Amino acid sequence: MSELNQEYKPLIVAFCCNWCSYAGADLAGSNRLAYPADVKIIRVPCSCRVNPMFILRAFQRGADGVILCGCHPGDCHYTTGNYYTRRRMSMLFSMLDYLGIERERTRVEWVSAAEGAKFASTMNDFAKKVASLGPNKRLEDLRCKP
Amino acid sequence: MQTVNTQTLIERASALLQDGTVSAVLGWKRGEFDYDMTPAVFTTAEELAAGFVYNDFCGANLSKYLLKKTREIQGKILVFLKPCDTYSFNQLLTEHRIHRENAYVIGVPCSGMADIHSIRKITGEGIARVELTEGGLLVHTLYDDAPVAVSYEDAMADRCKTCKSKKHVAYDELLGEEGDVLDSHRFDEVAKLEAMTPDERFAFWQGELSRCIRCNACRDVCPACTCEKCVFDNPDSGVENKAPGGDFEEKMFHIIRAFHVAGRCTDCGECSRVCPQDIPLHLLNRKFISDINKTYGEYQAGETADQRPPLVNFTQNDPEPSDVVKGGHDHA
Amino acid sequence: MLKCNLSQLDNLFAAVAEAMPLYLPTQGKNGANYTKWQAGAVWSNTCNTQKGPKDLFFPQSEDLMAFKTQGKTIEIIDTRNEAEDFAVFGVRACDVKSLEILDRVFLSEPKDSYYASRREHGIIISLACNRPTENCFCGSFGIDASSPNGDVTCWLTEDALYLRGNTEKGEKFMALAAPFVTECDDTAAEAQKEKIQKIMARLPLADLKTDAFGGGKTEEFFNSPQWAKLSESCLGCGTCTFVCPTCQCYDIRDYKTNDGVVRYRCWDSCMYSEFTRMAHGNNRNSQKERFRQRFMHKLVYFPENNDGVFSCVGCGRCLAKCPISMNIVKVMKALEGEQNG
Amino acid sequence: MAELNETLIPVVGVITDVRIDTPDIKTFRVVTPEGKKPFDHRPGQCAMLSIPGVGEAMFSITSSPTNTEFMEFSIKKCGCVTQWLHAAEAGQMVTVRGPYGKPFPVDDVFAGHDLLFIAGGVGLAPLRSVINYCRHHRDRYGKIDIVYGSRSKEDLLDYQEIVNEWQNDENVHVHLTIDREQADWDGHVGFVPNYVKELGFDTNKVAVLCGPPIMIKFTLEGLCALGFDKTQIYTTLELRMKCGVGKCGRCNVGAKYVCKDGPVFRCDELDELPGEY
Repeated sequence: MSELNQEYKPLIVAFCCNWCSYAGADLAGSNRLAYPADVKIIRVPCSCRVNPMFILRAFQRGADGVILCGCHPGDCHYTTGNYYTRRRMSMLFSMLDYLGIERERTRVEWVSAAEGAKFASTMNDFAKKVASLGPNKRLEDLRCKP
Repeated sequence: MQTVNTQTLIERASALLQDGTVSAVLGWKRGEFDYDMTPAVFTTAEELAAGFVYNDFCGANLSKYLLKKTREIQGKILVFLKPCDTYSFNQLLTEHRIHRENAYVIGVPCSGMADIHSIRKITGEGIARVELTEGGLLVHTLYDDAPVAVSYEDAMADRCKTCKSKKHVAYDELLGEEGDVLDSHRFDEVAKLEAMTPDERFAFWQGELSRCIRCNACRDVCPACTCEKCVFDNPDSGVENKAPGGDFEEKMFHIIRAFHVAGRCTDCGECSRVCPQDIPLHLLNRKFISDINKTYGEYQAGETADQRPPLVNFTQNDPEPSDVVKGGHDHA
Repeated sequence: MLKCNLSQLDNLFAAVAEAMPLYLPTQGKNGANYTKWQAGAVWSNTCNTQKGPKDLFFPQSEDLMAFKTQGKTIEIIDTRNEAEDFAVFGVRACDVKSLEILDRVFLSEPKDSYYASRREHGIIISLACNRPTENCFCGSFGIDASSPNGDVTCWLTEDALYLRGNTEKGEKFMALAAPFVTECDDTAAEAQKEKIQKIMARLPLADLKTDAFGGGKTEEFFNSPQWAKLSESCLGCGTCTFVCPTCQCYDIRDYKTNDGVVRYRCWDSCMYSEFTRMAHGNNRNSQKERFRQRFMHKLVYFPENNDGVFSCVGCGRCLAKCPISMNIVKVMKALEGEQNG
Repeated sequence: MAELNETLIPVVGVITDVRIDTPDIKTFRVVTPEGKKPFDHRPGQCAMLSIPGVGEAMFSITSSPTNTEFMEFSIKKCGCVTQWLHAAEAGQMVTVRGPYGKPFPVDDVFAGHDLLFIAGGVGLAPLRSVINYCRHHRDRYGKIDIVYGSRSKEDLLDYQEIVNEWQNDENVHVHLTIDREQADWDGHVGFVPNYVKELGFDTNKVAVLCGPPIMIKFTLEGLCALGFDKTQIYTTLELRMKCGVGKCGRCNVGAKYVCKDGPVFRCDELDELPGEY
């Protein structure tokens, strides 16, 4: 099983806020810090733009893990956006857990524009955790499977 | 058994119609049987006398009808609200969804409403007549010669067994005695689910939600679901859907619906009452309520009409999602 | 007439299920529903199932075809499969009749091949109702609950199930049942029939009349002031239409999968606000109009187009399920009362 | 199963030509990938066009049945399917199924009669098919009058065809009108219903009406004032449709389904139906 898991490359969707985390991802790239190629970044104006439906939709369309990155609390470009994100995602992730969906499949991480290394290590760590869970079976839409 | 009866309410409503305080009355209309009342509007004392009824089967929460009624009515509409309904009423006021000046609220005490489904579980199908007596209900079936006695406790709707409050939080006039907020143990069922393993929880919800037929009754009855156009009806939302196309769609619908009312749901229990497939939808809403209470402090939606719901609020020291979703069990 | 002792019934089910999928009512969390028989399943004789057998012939959601698109080109893929033989046991008289009503819609030209295929391969084993509920009023629509149609008709007594094959398809089932049944005369079944008829006569809704309704009555009822009152508290949900065994309205929608498009159809409800909405308007804008459509269709429009047959079988599901207890019986009585009074 | 015919399964069509008719109406020419006409139809019948993933919608076939080469649809930009179509270029495939509905009674009721066609805006689209059919079988009909109006000159559908072909036909009289004065317009100005009254037709003919509901309402009144009987007047209806064959249950007006019993109705038949259209 562990061998299989090493082979298995999970599909990760990362919602990154335009002002901090996306720039952080950029920095990780320009510093040649490696993170898995199966992390698909979706740029959003602010982490609080991420509607819970986006997260479910990502799982429906084949994501095995969804991570949401934004500015550190207090640093939001729009002053308070990420405070709302924090509450919303706390509640949503708790609900997903309640429905029996593995909680390691979802994560919120605050990554600033200067934290290229944190971005890379976060993605590496998240991808590893999700890989150990195997493919997402509990929030999949069979119609989207090949 | 309810402490106020049909006659008391008709008399009061007729008087208010007569003196011009109100121009219409929102209540319940007698049905074919003893238990199938339909919410209805009455405009004259004759109409009230002919069809108005109030008894243990008048469980429907009338507050949502005020959305439309208080906007279209000339004058005031009288509405009878049970304690739990007044929370919905307040919440609707908070969100500026009803015109307060066009509503005249009479709070009616409630000792718990009976539910025909609870009774059927005891007596079986074929209920010819239900007699309300001092000691309980006497259910006459089509098949047994002797009526079956059912206690009020057993006949009660599930939501009433964990009633959170007998206190009216909004009214213009109150009939009977004011009650208290109760220590209801309504989160026990949530805690029971939380104590399960993720696999068990998944199996439980998969079993429940897979019965969903997407009739939208839960949404349409919900006093917190007041959007002019629901995302699930909006072709531009990308999630518009009519039928459960697969397991995913049902989960998506119910998670998102519960999320949209999180912090605004007063836990009136209408969603579970109307579900034709008997899905315990209130357990989703209660999970949010319980999480909000634990994470951001006790909050009861609708307690007053000027609260800021917790999900459109924040503090700088809120816990991180990773700290909130903790405990439970590790996945194998 | 054949007789199967109740002790043999599970063996009979097992033998049939061996040969083809067998669906029958079993008790679930929310009451009885049709499920596929598996070893250990317990058949439920409760009257009636929460939903009818409609789903087995006209599922709530089914794929019609698929498309592959690339640039400007489109390829249509016919994904239809011929249905396999299957049997449905325990179908009540009302539900058998409801299928005949669906036939009038789906089997009229041009035939709906999806429905037709399932209908052709489905064997209906009907069962007389020993314990109808207070919500039942099939008699009002001329349905005899003591003697349902179907490919095979069954009667249940204290100790045995009596079977009568009606059609060639039914004989297929009878052949599978053969090892578990014995020949008998119809005394027991006739006695059971009589018993049921007596019960039917004293049901609370037994005197509900349909005479006032039927084709050609549009003018009489369409502008009735009753509609506003009746529909006043309607939530506009789809419960009544989805539990109704004769409601057949559907929507056709496209679903974009990750590598193509699936065109599927799903049940739709005339109670929904966008049912008739077009880009430039909606001809049924209020819930009153939508509510009226549903009942006018069942009581006037459908009979007008179908030799006087109503699109209601009196199964009572909408009575049991409507969140606000508004239903066809109340509608009929109100409209009829208005006419008489 | 595959051999079983299924009306819901369409055939592929290719848009070979897109003609810009007015600022919001384009006419699409559709053939099969083999270059043939997708199927035969009668004047007034409709077809379901769809773009997989976008949706399916019912359109009247605007080319005449006598055209055996291709099919044309004049489509106004309105909802999501039409918007998508308006963005399409030649070579784009669509799917098409039909024909659906009851056609105009061109071979019996119309035969031997003078005809009066009255259209407003995109309402000319369904009439174009029948007008061209009658023009093709010119000897079967008497005098043909066509009253057509739109908001402006630019909004007149098939303007080139009207001016270059219809007006040159013998015994075909075209009366054009636009709602408001316009610099390069020396024709009639005014609304269709008034123009019809001004023109004052004799009643010994069959009239066919199509256009926005408000235009139909007033034109109908005008025709009746001129002495027309409703049994002489035909029109077409449009409601939301999904199946096209009277099964999906949404396009009914009373007991009639627009997709199956319509879209062509005689005006006295419409009076029998509840006013839910």
